[in-house]
Amino acid sequence: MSITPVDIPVIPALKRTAILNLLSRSQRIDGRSPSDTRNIEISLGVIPNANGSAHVKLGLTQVIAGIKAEIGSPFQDTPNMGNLIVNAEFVPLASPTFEPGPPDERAIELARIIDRSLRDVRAIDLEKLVIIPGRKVWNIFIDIYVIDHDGNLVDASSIATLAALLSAKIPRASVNQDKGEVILDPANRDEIPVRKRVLTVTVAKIEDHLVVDPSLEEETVADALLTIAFSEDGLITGIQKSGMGTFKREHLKKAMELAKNAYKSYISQISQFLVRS
Amino acid sequence: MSITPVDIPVIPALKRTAILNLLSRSQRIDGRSPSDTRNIEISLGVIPNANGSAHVKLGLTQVIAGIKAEIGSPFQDTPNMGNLIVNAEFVPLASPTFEPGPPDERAIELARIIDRSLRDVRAIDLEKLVIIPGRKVWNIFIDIYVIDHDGNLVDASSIATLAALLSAKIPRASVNQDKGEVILDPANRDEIPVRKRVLTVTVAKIEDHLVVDPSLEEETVADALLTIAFSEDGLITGIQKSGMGTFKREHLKKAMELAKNAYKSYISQISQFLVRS
Amino acid sequence: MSITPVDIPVIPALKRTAILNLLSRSQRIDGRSPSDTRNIEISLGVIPNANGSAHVKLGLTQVIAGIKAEIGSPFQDTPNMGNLIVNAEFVPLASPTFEPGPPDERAIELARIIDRSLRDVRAIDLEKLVIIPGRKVWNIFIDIYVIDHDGNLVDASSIATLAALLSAKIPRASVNQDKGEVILDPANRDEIPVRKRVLTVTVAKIEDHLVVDPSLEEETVADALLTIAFSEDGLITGIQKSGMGTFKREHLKKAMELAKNAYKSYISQISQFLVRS
Amino acid sequence: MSEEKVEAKRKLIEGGKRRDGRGPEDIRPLHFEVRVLKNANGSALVQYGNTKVLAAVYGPRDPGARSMALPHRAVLRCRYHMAPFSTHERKSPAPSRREIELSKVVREALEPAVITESFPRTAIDIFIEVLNADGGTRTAGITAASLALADAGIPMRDLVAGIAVGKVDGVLVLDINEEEDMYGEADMPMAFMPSLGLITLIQLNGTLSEEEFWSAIELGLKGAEKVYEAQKEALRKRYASVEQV
Amino acid sequence: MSEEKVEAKRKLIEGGKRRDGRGPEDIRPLHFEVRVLKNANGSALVQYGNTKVLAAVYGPRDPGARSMALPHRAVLRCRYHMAPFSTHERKSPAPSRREIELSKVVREALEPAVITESFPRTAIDIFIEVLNADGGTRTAGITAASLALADAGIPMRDLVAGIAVGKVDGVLVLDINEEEDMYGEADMPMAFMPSLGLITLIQLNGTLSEEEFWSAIELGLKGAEKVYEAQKEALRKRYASVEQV
Amino acid sequence: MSEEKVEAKRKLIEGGKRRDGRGPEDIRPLHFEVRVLKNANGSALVQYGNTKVLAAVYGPRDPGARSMALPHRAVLRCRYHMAPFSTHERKSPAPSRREIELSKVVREALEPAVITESFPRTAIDIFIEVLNADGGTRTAGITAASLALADAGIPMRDLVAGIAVGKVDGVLVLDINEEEDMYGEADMPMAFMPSLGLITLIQLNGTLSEEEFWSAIELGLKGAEKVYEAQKEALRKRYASVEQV
Repeated sequence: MSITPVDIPVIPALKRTAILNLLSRSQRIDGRSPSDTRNIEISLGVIPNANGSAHVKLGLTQVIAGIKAEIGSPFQDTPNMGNLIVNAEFVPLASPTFEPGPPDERAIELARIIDRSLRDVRAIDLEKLVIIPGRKVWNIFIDIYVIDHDGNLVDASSIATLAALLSAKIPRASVNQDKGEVILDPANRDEIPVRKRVLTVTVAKIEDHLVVDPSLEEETVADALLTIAFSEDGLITGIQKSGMGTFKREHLKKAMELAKNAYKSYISQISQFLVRS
Repeated sequence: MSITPVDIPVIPALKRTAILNLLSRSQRIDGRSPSDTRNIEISLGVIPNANGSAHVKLGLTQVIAGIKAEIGSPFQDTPNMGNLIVNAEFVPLASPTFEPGPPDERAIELARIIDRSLRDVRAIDLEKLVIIPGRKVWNIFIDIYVIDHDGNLVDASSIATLAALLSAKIPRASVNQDKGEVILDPANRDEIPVRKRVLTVTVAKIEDHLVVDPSLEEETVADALLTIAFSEDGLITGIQKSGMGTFKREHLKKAMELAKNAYKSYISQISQFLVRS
Repeated sequence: MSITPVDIPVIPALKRTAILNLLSRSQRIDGRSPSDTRNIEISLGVIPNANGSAHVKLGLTQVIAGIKAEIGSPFQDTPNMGNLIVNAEFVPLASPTFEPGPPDERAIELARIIDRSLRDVRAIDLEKLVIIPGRKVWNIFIDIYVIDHDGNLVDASSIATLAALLSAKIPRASVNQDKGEVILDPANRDEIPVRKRVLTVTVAKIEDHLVVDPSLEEETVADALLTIAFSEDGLITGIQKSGMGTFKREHLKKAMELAKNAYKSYISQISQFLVRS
Repeated sequence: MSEEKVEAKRKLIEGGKRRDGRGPEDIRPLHFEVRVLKNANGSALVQYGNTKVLAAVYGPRDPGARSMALPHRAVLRCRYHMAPFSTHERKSPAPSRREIELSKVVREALEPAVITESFPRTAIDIFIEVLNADGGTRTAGITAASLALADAGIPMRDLVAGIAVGKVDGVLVLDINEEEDMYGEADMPMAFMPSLGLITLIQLNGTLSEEEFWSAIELGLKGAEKVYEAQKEALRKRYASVEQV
Repeated sequence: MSEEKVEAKRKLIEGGKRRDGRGPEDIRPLHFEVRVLKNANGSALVQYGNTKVLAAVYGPRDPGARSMALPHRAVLRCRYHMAPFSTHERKSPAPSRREIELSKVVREALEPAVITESFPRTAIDIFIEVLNADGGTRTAGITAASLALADAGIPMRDLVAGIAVGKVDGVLVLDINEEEDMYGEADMPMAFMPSLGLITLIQLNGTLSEEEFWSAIELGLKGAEKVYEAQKEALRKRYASVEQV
Repeated sequence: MSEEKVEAKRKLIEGGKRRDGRGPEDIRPLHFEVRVLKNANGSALVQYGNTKVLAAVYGPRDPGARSMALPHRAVLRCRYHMAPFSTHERKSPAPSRREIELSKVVREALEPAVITESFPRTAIDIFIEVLNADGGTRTAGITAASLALADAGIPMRDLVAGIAVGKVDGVLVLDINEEEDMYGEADMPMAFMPSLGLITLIQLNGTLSEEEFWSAIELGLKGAEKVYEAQKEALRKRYASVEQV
């Protein structure tokens, strides 16, 4: 059962009015213009036990993505492909609205948005993750851990995922032909075969105003959000509308323009993490 | 924990009195006599993705049974038998007293009554469902989906199960002797080996009155229900008393007579679905 | 989430005062001295379907331990060891504070205390439980069933576990060299390879008083409990502090002395069950 | 531990005797004991041969959640549960579908006996723990629960006596054990309020002709009378021992 | 039952026709029926070809738990659920992550249409059961739920019409079925309140250029109009039949 | 990822040095930082070498369910949880039995320090997330939680300082890491309120003689003093930085 949220922190009517007044002058409550994204800070390798990891701050939102590579079996119908498993946890230390327990619909939706943004465009070349065809493949787990929620968790997670993937190293696997066993060589570590750099951009609609990279305050008064995933070659690789409101076609047009620009802003801010060492 | 039901819709005292007054004259509130079953409508093949399916209306009660055949492994102690798995879902669209979530005790009881009515009398010849002894067998899943609850879900489910089983087709399975792999031939479809046609009949006891095929109103005022399963050769293949009341021996005698007649009434109403094409 | 208990039966202030007054004179409310353990009664073999079983009464606390031996696979990283699995159920018939449902934190803590007391000291020689190295081993399940809670469940469980283990018999397993199958010989039954007899002793701290083998009344007013596991060669094989209070070093010293004596008292009371037939 | 199955299909009745030496209409040794636990308001330990069941009753008590109460009567809350060590293969402690169904049919077998109208807005909790399973555990559970209810001082219309009739090698037998259940043709658990002549539980797993069914009912009634006597005896014993104090 | 996959990668469009004979902009036969259940306050059965979805609405009703109510509006509670037999491989009845996500996006696609302000402190329950899945089940579910809401007499700003656009063999097609979804390049489910010109759902799984995206939106709008007409017709039919009574 | 185990049983102490270069009584580099999160009322990030734990405190706040409140004090609600990527083999996100036990012992190690009587009928929520596990995660968690409580302004009798003592190759060592835990003879986690001389946590996994036990206690106390100094320093730093504003 998905239920209309009843525990949303109440935004005082005054605050709502303030946000809307500012927006009518193309200003935002934190001083940004509608097309401005927040500042991004990235720390790589924060989780020594992970194959790759990134701690991302997008404004005051904080997300950690950890990559684990484990040897497993392929699915019967894809014997020549490794597996990608994306999971997100909204742990209760990140927000008073998060509860302990199994992932709620928001965490599941986020994980599935990230998963879809990568999967169909084949952002990761799963065919290169086969060790013994039909028998042994790499399972790549992407675990997204939200630790402080100040809005736009999807983009923060998308940035953390990409940075963690690009910095990850997995031990080289070979096969002992006699015994058919997998041998791991921790001295030689390979990269994860990332074919395309994909990032999401989220735009919030507040009445007839559109803003990118919404803060929590903005999300709370927004009618709806639109997340668009772009790959580096300009294709759209995923879309998700969320929230209880609607979009007109003219909103979509404006949102698309804002998103394309914000994509460039994200990319330029994180460019030093997009080149591999 | 099984708990005395607390959410039963309250039957107004007047309605209860009306039901009892009528019964004292051998009449029922919907115009039937105590021995009358309701009208049965069956639609076969309503679920194209199932191997067999039947949508049954018993009065205003509606049930869908879907049969899926999947290849699986036999249990270790029955290497030469396929498996029969009966599951029932009381989805919340069927009644205000059904909740989303895992099957509650009523759904589990229903599935187990249907299962037992078929299993010990070997209504389905599970030995004929072996593909490779000890290794590959057919798993026959019977999924019972209650979509509108107007009383006597057990008989409606039993009718739907029998109709779905008799109309089901499974692809012919053979074994590639070289590779030991199972090959399915979708062009040649086999029937499910039904050895005996089994149906349940449910009788409700309302004070000292007994009525067959109770409606929801009758169930709500009934002391107890008695379900008896019969196979076509006249054997009793299962019994279940349910409800919070009791039976005297004379009630059982009368219930047995009513049930035997109702069995014939069910069979005659659905006879065109009992012959295989 | 572990939550400060809110459903503890309220001990009347008078009772608390009475317990403390008596303790100030080194007396306990049930007539024992601080160093007295309660009477122990043991019945062996109470569960015919188990490989070993013991019903233990420690005062009015009652616990049943049942041992089941089943053939399973070893863990990949311990191919030459059987497995020990300890589970505890606090079933609701034992106390008004126990709820139906999956084991709560108290039951899990108890099972893990018993498990740890046995595991690292290798009280059971798991290497002797291998049938086919890397493929077939004995899984030893210790199931602890608390049926009446009058305090000190850990020691009652520890005693029941040891008595059940020492009295257990498992069928002799051999391997059919042709087929590689395991053959069980129910006529020849082996003992479980217990290397060391381990028992826990629990001491309660009530303000500055320390008492062994606390009753439920004493536990309810206690600040904290300290459980110490000893093996027969005098080693400490496990410790657990529980409860919301603290210990000073001098409390620990006194608790250790009390525990060592109580260990001897337990052992002497159950000595006839420590020799194998 | 499936070695037990090796000897399957051996005859279950030879020379008029069942494999454990009983005649078809013999009940296994009954051992009933009341007030075996300190904390519960009522409790009983019940054995039919190697079938061993413990029952405890708490209540009438506050049902906790308001939504679980009824204004005109107590609600019964009943759990039939098997200890992991009670079965040949270790049973997972999570409730199985079978235990969920049996909790319901056991509750419905006890409901008519309890005078719930005496305690509106309360709950009476009935916990049944199968300690060792050798056939007839649900009926032993009903017998035990009914003793525990009486021990808790809860007013009842009658005790409920449980007994299973089976059909093995074509013969109707009383109080079937697990082997007879597994390799027999039918298992028909029943429960009665004997002095009122009322049936509170009847199930059939397996196949009977109608004639056999009626004979099985009569055989069950006969068995239930014996169980009933043993129940009353256990309560008398308990009552006497309290008197002596 | 994976034999269906044997023929994968066969061309999905040949000679301008899709494998089921449709042109790129053809919708499958629509069959909508309202008030198909007795108990629910509103219900509808919706078919797009072999995709078959049942929806029922209960409410506005007491939300049960106080903590689930809002002082100024009704809450919607929505479950998208697939029957175990609805898919090629039997689906476990436990809710999958996909069903949990879709319950949310479907609810959010219906929220803007329902005039929830009319029923403060109540809940409106929307149950969607996928009976047979052949692509487009979430959009068919939205269409069905919106009919069931109307049937329940709940005031709405507009009906919500759901439709999926896909890209297969490089061509944008309307109302994709499962085969096209599985082997195609993109699936873009959408929902509209057609007379208000509002989009209430849009998702994209797969890859589109921006140009294709805008064309897909237009194609979806065109399809939604047809769905909308069929919805109104189904309600008219129901209304007429009531009139006749 | 079990390649780490290949070198098992190699000596853990050689020439008086542990494999990471420490002497037996050396603590790993400590890095404590307070107020690292915006939303929580208090928070701290704590590192003992590669063991990295984040703690946050919410409250005192409304406990939500009435049944979770106490009339004379606040209740503590504590969760010790490991991130899936924190361990060598990915940890399933569902709480393990170990995490359930540790949530309890961690809560019981913090209870005596919090002056809960100041906030009757409220709840104080303590969330501990293990981000990277290299031994001593529960004791690091206690250290972090106690800093987060202080950061949230909750009155405390003392800070709680956690530290683990181990026995490896027959030698007692302070602050054991995961390798030493796995291949050593004993792990004894402890927590202290140092200025009050009170022990709030003590567990032993493994085997010690009584003499070793007393030495381990003293060694633990010594380590806890160092942790305590670092805690006070982290709070001073935070306090100073606030002052500067």
